[in-house]
Amino acid sequence: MKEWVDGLVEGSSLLQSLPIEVSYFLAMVFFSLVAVGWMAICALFFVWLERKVSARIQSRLGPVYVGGRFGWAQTPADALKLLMKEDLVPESADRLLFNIAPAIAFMATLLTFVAIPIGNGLVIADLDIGIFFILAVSSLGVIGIIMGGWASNSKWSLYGGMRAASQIVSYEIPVALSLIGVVMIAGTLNLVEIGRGQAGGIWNWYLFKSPFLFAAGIVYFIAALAEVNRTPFDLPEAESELVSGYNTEYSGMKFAFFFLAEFANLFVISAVAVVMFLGAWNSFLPWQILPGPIWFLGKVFFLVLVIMWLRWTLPRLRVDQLMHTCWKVLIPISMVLLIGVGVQMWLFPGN
Amino acid sequence: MSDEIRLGVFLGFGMITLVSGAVVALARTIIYSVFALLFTFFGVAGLYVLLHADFLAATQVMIYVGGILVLLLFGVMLTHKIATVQLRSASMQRGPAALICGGLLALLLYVIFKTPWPVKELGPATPTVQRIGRYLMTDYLLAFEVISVLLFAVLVGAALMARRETNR
Amino acid sequence: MSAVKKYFSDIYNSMATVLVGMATTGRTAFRKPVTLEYPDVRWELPERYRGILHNRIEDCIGCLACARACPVNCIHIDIVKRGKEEYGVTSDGTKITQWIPRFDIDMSLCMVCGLCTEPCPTECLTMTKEYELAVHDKHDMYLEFALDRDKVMAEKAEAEKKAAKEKAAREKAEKEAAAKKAAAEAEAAGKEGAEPEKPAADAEADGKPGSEEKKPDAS
Amino acid sequence: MIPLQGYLVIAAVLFVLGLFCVMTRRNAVTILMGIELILNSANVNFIAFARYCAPDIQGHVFAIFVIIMAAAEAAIALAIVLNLYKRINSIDVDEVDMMRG
Repeated sequence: MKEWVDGLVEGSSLLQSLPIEVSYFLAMVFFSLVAVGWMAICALFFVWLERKVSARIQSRLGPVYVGGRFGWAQTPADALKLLMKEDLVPESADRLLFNIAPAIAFMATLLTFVAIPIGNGLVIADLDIGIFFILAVSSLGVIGIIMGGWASNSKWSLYGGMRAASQIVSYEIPVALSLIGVVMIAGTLNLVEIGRGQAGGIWNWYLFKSPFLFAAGIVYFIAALAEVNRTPFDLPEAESELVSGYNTEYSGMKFAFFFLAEFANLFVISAVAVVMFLGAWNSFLPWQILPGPIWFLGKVFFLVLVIMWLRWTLPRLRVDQLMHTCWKVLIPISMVLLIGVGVQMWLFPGN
Repeated sequence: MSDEIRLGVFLGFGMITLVSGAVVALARTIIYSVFALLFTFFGVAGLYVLLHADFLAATQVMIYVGGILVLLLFGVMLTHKIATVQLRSASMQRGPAALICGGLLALLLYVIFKTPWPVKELGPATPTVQRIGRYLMTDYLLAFEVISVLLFAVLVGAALMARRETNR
Repeated sequence: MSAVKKYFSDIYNSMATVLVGMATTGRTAFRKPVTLEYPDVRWELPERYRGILHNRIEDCIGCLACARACPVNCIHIDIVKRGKEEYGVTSDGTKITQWIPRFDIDMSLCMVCGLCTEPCPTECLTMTKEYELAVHDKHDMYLEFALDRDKVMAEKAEAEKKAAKEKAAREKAEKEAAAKKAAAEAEAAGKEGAEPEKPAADAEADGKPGSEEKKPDAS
Repeated sequence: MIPLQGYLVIAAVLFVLGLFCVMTRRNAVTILMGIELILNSANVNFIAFARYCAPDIQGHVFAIFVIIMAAAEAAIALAIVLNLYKRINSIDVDEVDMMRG
């Protein structure tokens, strides 16, 4: 961002007349708005896509009316409806925390958008600790969920919040462990550097660089699904058991925040998977045919589609099965894979 | 960033840290303490960023917020009657405690402002991750290994202690 | 050993079965949707679909066969005998000998069994294909067919009159056309023979100007 | 230019708040939170000194160790607290007097 602003300032006489701080401030505001807008667009598009995919899988039509063809305006209309709804706060709820919770959940997702590169160098904040930053701030969302669950003063919400806490904290471990393998091979935490390291054909993608990383990619995918509460791991908001869990008592705008964050999280986990395993913005051929962002968004789109496909295929796990999957299957496997990557690097140095 | 902005950001993070820290120490409702701790951790992470310790800031957020805070929340929720919103946390001996703490604070401030700190010339921000990794694998390898053994022991011990004793 | 084996086979099975499930749902995703855009696109209803009841009251002779057949007694009919005096004739020619001041069907009671339509001698009580039975007011479920009987009868009489008129007009027009054609043929064939007929046809057309205008109404 | 003292003052106040929390509260979980505050203040000092005084960033390494210690401590302490709650149905530290003999 700094380079971008510096370049812009040098090119524009209007900006040169302003103090450099003002330019930076304007750039910050601009990029925050870009991140928010990007997140909102992603979420709205994914909500629509989810409805269409679920409809197709169930041999239905899905939304068709609003906005002409394919009902593309269905989710903007829904969002508008949510924004205009009455903002209810349960009488016995803890008003302060109840109001803060959606903001925290939203912020956690929004912060991750700042660090995701959609092209070579196309990133709002080119952080040296990129992937670590994403892992760190995405663990914030759980606080918002627990807060909302507790502050609602409803048993369903509380159960949802507690389930979310145990689930997300547990599944963070396999997520991190499976990503560390890539970090080891790439030798950097910077997402842009990691993306650059995968240029030059599909065989350079980290997913296909080593059998251990292939398995780690699958482990990551499963664990990431659980971390953002997607089916088959959507226990914190299980409609049939918990009346949609932690957001039972939420309505209107605050619910929209939770909802937005949830669907934007789909983009985040898919984007991380793409950057870490699927060659980021690089094409699968040795030369780049289309611009990077198109490749990147195409891959993310495909992964989101797979996630939705999974959601409408699999039933929900039981709580004990969930914990069993994490602690007894995914964590040991990801640890073994990590060791395997290390051994591979030791046996074949420089590869 | 210029020094004024930096100072403003520093003051902002400092205020967040201290105000929420005060809420942690003084709030009557225990759950407010826990959630105020979230903002304290955040403020401290912000201070780390200002000190060019980005890796530490991310570690702070990841482990404190994502791990310890959730653990504390579990602790609160599993050890109280959580069906009601009001979770009181009694505090006692406030007077003497305030006296001691005030005295200690005065002493610390005296030390802070009287000591001639050997402040070096501040360099530009440099990536820290690689150097931290090098230190961990060279100079502090023993400490690193010991702490990993400690973590393992904690993992086993905590699981053993917290489990339901069904086999007795 | 078997526990270890089970552990790995469980992992294998979970992955494999997930793939099988995804293949199934993936196949379904490309099937033609079975749902319709309901208010715009409607179902092709079967021939004998039993929807809401309808009575063509002008054909009803008040025989009470439907009311007797109804298992839930939702058809209420009052009849007044008028002796031998004819009240009219149904469309299939049966004489109506009774005045029907009330022919009510309580659709909120009706179980749509269709038993009442079976014995109807004039086939005036039928089940329509109307399946949207919901109404805003429950009194709208109480269908009163006899209320507009007089109106219907009047309309029918009017329609008959009109039809007769039109028929007459049409016949006249046909005759005229035939005459014209004949005249034209006659003219084409030769000058003689057609002369006396032509003025008569002209006079007829002038004398009844309304008959030409009525024709489009009938179609 | 932020002076080193700025960070040190924040750390000192944070430390005192944590100490106050530990001294006055009787709830085990809240005491734990006070300890976390103290550890955080120590960490701020580590990092500040690493930035302002030390030749390199050993302070960061120590801060990482402190964070790990804090995590371990929280896990063990909460296990103890849960056990306590199961046995005496309270987590008031004044009521834990079973070992008096």
